[in-house]
Amino acid sequence: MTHLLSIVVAAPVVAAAILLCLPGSARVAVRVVSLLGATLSLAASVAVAWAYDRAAGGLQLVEDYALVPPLGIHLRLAVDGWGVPLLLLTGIIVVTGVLASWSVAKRDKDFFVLLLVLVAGVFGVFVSQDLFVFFLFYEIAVLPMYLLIGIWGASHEVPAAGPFRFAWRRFAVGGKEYAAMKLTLMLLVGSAAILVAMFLLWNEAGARTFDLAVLEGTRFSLTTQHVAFPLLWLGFGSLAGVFPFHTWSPDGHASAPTAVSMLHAGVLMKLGAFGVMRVGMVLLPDAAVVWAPAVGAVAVINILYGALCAAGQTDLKYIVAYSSVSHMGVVMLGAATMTANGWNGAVFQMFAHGIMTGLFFALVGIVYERAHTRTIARMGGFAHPLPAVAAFFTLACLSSLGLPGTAGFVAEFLVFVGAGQGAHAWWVVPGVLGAFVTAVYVLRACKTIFWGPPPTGEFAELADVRGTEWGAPLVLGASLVVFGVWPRFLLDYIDVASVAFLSRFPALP
Amino acid sequence: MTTPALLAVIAVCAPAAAALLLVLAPALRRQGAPAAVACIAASLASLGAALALALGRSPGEPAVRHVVPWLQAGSRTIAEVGVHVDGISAAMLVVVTLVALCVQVFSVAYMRGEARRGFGRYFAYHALFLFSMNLLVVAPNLLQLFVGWELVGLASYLLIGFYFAKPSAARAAVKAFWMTKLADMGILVGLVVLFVSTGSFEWTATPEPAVATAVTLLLFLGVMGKSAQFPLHVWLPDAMEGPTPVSALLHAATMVAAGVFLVVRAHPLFELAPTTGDVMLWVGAVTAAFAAGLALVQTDIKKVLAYSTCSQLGYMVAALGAGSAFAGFFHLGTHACFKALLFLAAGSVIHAVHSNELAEMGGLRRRMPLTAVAFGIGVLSLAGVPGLAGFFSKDLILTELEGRAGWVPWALLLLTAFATAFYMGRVFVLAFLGAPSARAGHAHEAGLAMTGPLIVLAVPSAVAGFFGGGLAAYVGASYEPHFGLTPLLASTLALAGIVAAVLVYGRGREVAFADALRRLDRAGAVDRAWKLLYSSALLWLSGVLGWFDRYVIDGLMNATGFATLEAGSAVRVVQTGRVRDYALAVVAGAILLSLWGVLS
Amino acid sequence: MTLENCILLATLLFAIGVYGLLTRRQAVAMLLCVELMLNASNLVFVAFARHAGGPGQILAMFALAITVAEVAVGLAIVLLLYRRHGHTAVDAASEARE
Amino acid sequence: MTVDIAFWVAAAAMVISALFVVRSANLVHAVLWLAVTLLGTAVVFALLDAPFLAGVQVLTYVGGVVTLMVFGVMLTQRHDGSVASASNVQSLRGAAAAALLFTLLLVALLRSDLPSSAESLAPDTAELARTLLDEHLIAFEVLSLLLLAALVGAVALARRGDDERGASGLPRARPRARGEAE
Repeated sequence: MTHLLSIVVAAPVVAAAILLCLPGSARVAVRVVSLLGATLSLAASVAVAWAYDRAAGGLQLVEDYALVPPLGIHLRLAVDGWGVPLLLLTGIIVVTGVLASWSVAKRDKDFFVLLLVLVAGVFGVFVSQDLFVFFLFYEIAVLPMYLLIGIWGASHEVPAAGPFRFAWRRFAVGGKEYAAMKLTLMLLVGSAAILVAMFLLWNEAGARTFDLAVLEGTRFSLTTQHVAFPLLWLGFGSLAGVFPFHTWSPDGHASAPTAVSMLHAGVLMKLGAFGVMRVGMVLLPDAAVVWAPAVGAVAVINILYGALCAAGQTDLKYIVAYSSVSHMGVVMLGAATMTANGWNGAVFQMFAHGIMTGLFFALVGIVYERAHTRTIARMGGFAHPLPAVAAFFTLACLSSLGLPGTAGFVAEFLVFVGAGQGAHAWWVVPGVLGAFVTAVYVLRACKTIFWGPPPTGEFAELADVRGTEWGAPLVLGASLVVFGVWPRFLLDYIDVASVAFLSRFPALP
Repeated sequence: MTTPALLAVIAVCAPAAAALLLVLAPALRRQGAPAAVACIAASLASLGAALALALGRSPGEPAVRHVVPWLQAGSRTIAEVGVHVDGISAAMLVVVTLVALCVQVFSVAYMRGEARRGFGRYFAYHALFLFSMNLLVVAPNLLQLFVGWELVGLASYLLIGFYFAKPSAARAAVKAFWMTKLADMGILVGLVVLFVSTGSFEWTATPEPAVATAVTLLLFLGVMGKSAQFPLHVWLPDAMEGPTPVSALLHAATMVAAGVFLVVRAHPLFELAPTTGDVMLWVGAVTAAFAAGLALVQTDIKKVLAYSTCSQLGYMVAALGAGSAFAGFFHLGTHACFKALLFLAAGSVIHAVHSNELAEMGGLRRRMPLTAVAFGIGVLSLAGVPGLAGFFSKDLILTELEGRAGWVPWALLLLTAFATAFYMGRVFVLAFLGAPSARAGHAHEAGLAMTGPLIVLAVPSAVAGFFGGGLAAYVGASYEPHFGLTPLLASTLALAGIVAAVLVYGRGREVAFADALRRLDRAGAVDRAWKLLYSSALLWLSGVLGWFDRYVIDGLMNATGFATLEAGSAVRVVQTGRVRDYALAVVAGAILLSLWGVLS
Repeated sequence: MTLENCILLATLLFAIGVYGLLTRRQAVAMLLCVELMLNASNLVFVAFARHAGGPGQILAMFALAITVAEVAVGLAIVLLLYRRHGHTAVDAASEARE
Repeated sequence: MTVDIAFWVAAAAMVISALFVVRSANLVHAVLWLAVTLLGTAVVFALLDAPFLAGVQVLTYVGGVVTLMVFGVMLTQRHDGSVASASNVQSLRGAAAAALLFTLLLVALLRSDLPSSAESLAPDTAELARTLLDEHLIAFEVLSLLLLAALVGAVALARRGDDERGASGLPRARPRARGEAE
């Protein structure tokens, strides 16, 4: 029995605990400890990937600690084929996120403590095999976000308009507190739905256990499945940005500080999709098959709607945030196909989009720190002073629009193939159309920001990437290319789980 | 791995290594010169490998294949990557690497004025392009071709936008990417359809006829984008914002011909779909005629060549539509040589006079005799003057079209042949004959780095046509030049076109219908239509949806929050804050509960 | 000493407690009345445990412990109230509103 | 028979003392009357075969709670010794509510078919201890947490006013709530 998974989850917690003991004035020590904790998690994740036997599949590296025996709650850690790439993703994003937050000035110790706690929650979700603990970690991952955005975020004006402008009387729409509150509330409403569904399953399984393996062994009644699945879909889906519960994402991501945006769009949204697939679809196969058309149709809306909304934005962070909504639609589309290729593509897209959007937000952070604006119309010619930023931004754009050779292509292509093989082949067309609209808005943004005559005036003396800022672009950019050129490394992990889970769907190929 | 496979791998990987080196070693790249050395060395290696590969093959030899699984999940292989060497890919590889090497050597001189950083960046892009193009050429299946296809698109985007400080260049780069990406959606969907119906992306896949029609139509959509077919051609003239050598390599000789190459490659599939063939025939013919018409009135030398490229690609597509893959492929090869030659010669001129405008040139034949001769060979070859390369391939196409679709495409292309000769004659007259303009007076021939490639390319542009039979045997087709009515008509028209151009423009006149064409060009109806679609449909929709999301969807969420807060305020009245009231409420609750218990 | 008698006694005590709770003004007095009511409920628990079995005594024990906690916090609040207002008449205090 | 007599005596004492608790004007007296009621309860517990609970009742209630109450009363009485008089303004409403509740419960009691067992079903102390620490362990632990929280809370609340008091130890004329300042 190894303790690798414990290390993955505990390293950020321990680092956070050490941080609490450090004086707030020890600025370098705070950062170094955070970085060490994050790096240890990443290293352990890599070790997990190394130790996981891809041929055997199933749950591996199991650790089991009884938490509350009377209720059958165990801290049961194990990793399956889907978990490995997501652990790697989280590790990569965390390390680069810490590096990208090097310049946080305000209450930096608290910032890093919350960041690490959040990360521990994310890791926990991916490795817990007990639904209750899964949910517990899920909440741990969601809640620090409120403080992180509320304290360290940025506000902006949203003029009152539209049929619901009376609501502006009550709260300052666009403010960071507003964004934090909206994000937290919407996700908590989702959590409530999840909780209901969870206890429904617990009750019907009757084994007084939340163990996912046991629940998987239970064939729930159709009624239960049909009640629980939509609850789980919308509950987890609200975190995955499923239309129309995506509106926390643009405001939240736009308000959040760089590392938080990276983590949230890069990793937390994946928790939602992972939950829909791992808990919703795998535990409730009969309902999943019936609901798949709805899931897929909404995913298609997500893809096109998100992409079109992104094309209409003027704020750089909003563009990236809406692109996340669009790309998470690809994940959900892959999930809805109920095919091995589609599911592989969905999980691969979680990874690819996580890295890609992490890179985007890191670069936006770098640009914002220098130019103090995120309005793309005010920028122009930034490739002259910021060639490295321009290069990496272009790379992220290319992955975003699914250029072969980047991870984004592999993911989208697998999803499209899966959709073609699935019951609703027409999903391919809007999916591909979404990729085109993505090309339109990312390249336009890229052109507006970076191309054109050299900037003058306030932007003339911008400094290129330096010091620890190199961390995020280098690591994330390299990951995009490496996994795009060599997708097999991840696909082998993902596939073994997809195939095993799909075997629970007897009526399907 | 067999020797041919190894050679092909070298041809692909040498530029890849150069590109990787230049990306990973920014210090090297920023110095400029080492980047050019690395890039050209890689191209030399590629050319060497390609030549060894092509010469080492005897005609009719079976294809050599070496693949490794790429997109593999568990035990299921979705797609492989590797090399597929047969006559077509070997010949194409030679053409691509030869032109690329010439263009790169030419670029060393042409781009000398560039800052070091830019110089290095330029050659890094070139290495990336050559890698992508070779990857595309040796693709063992449709998916790898698509990968290369998209990557050459990327290289094209980067190279068109090379002068990114110029807003027009930036716009042109993005436009090129968008237009080709729009078309590539067809390929992507086609790939999915093909895979779903046959389970592979192989060249030999044989789906049912209906599926084959769908797949080929979708693939052809992509071809229309990449090979600039009407109405998706609008990006190509704009792409001339890139450096001239780039236009020669990507937007004349190789990249834009990738669409034609795709159809040649996937010929077995296209043979299953006669409907697609008809569509291609018409699209090709219309493109050829339309672009030739617009080429007549361009004042920018590169724009003339760009529309000419469009037009010639139309020839190739029409040939493919007529079912003659070899005719298309043959014209692809000859066109690559003479169009690259024309562009490089034009580049040489532009380098000398610092302008693209034909009006700024004139009388250059004295100051730049070598360039004039090279350009002249290109003009004659393109016009299809008997004996030169263009003559053979163009006549083959026209012969293939005889009797097709009521002779209309044939007639259109014949007319285009005349127009081609006429507009190329016009360019030659305006640039090289007559009296020199103010700028042209100081022009002079550049060094060997620029003239060398011109000489190298002029040779095949002149004589390649005589190897048509050999090429046909090499790729496993049959070709026998015959001299019937069509070649006679075509060569007569070609000569007539040139003579007419000399007669008209040599005397400083203008043809009567030029005004009409110029108006058509200015109106840019197709371009306008796309712009309208972009700004009025896409941007409008995105603006509306953005508003809708912010104020309706999100507004609903805000309204929910608002309602909750208001309800809270309303209910708050009962909270008096006095303990006794709360106690009374508790007791009242207890009474109600027990009442319920008693009554039930 | 039947179950009925015990419950009757408990009910009576509870009603007296309710009466006191609603009539007394000082916070401490109200606490005393709450004690009375809790005590009455404990009586019911124990009586049921005697006559019908079940975990009545355990519940009574828990109730006892909770009562102690309640008294501690309650008295602390009373003390605070006194320091703020100089008296412990609850009607005058309405801070719970905000 | 003896048991019955003991019960009725205890019951009568409890009711009477309870009435004094709610009616007595002097708070100290009221607390002492409460002690009598609680002691009566202890007796009834003992009669109901719950000797352990009877002991606990005496120890915690009579010994602990009542003492605490006395302290509380003494700490909050005015220094001049006068007693804040209990107002009977709302006694009618209180009496009505109490009577209504009592009647309802009485009706419920009369209509119920209550079990009655001749021999005791109450657990002995050993059994009680085992159930408490086995079956109800979580509740027990949670309860201990609650007690801790109450302890901390009580200390925090009681100390809160310290810094607001004037030098004399008497409350200021118009004390300001700390919460308002923040």
